[in-house]
Amino acid sequence: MTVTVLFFAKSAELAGLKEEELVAVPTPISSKDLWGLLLRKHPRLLVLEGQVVLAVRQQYVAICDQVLTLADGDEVAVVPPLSGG
Amino acid sequence: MTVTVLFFAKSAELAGLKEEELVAVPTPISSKDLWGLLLRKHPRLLVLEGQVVLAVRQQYVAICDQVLTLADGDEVAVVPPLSGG
Amino acid sequence: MSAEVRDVFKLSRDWLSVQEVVDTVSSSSCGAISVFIGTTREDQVDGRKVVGLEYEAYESMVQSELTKLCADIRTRWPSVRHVCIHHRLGWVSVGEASVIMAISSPHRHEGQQAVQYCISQLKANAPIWKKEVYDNQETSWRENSE
Amino acid sequence: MSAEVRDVFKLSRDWLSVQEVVDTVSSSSCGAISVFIGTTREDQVDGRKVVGLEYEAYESMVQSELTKLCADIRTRWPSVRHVCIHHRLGWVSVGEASVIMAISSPHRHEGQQAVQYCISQLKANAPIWKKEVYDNQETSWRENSE
Repeated sequence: MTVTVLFFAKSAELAGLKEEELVAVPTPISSKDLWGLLLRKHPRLLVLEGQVVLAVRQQYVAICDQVLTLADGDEVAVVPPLSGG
Repeated sequence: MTVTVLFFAKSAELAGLKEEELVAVPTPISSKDLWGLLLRKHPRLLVLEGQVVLAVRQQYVAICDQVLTLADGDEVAVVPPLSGG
Repeated sequence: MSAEVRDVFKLSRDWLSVQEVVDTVSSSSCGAISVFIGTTREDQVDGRKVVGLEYEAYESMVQSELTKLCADIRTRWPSVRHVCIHHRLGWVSVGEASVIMAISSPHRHEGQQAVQYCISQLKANAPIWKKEVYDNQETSWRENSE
Repeated sequence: MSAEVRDVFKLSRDWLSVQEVVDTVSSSSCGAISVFIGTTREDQVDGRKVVGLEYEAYESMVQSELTKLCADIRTRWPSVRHVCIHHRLGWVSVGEASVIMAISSPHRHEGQQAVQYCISQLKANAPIWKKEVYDNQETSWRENSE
């Protein structure tokens, strides 16, 4: 599958971009393995490990064994610790 | 003593005035007796009995045996149930 | 950061401005402004419709009661910075604000608690009265239940 | 009295207007409008002075998270009438509002509780981020503690 990855806040600074297409993503895939794919492309994201979660189709997903079923065009966001308000 | 009596809200409607001088008020006097003097001048205030308090020099005083020492020019207010806000 | 704090009260026969009340408590040392606005509700009472409220006050004593109230608030929540309370007098139509209060504080919890306390104590202790005015011209003095 | 209720959200790069947020929730069936304003505090962090904050958001997901939050609020406090939340994005100078929320309700207690819950949940769940910008040009991404 090809998904669109959005980077926000510190993750955008570390990755050096705000958005990219991620191609040939296997599905189903655990959120941990999806995070692993992102780390391989952007090793500097490692400093966020343990603090970051993902959002898949605008739903928060912890980085764990949870299995995700992805479709072409799905939006995946890297979500560092929130600080709104 | 001569004190200035202020009437507010329903007490002003019942007394038919907002302010008057009350002359020859004995001092010390209990708040109950002071209320009694006001009732003699304005018998229609009786409908407020049990709900009203006084304010003497801008301090609330329940109608009871509490003894007040008055001075000439003191301000006494009739305070029906509050409804600010 | 200066130690100056402000307690500002206004009894007004004009429309109340929430912007003015908020600006009065604004402080660069504070991260939170908590605000309460009391408005005239369109009530039905015994089949009569409320069209507005008529407020009156023992004005000088309102000032002294609110001064006491602010001192009390500052004892309970010492980090409270500025307090501003505007209250309408005279005629207030349905839908208009009768009271606006704002409190600034470094963090939000103390300000939110202080505003709740402030409106409860104002209703209990400030010598202010309102009568409801109905669409059939009748009126009725209200009494705060709390 | 109509059954219509409004949930209004705005992400704005301009100055936020408390009057606009309050007007959005105003209702003649309500006696209370509870408001919270979050402002940028002039902090000292490790000897550096905060001059402002830079906000960014996952805008479409903010809308969906706030929609869920309002549904949650209406389940907890069914008498809540209208909810309006405006949040700044981009550069916010010290002293300016970064978030303004207002909730109208027939009586004050439910609205005051709902506003406290609303700001706590917004901070916990809305995908919004800020970095502090210091007088020496350094920056630091923040993290809500709650």
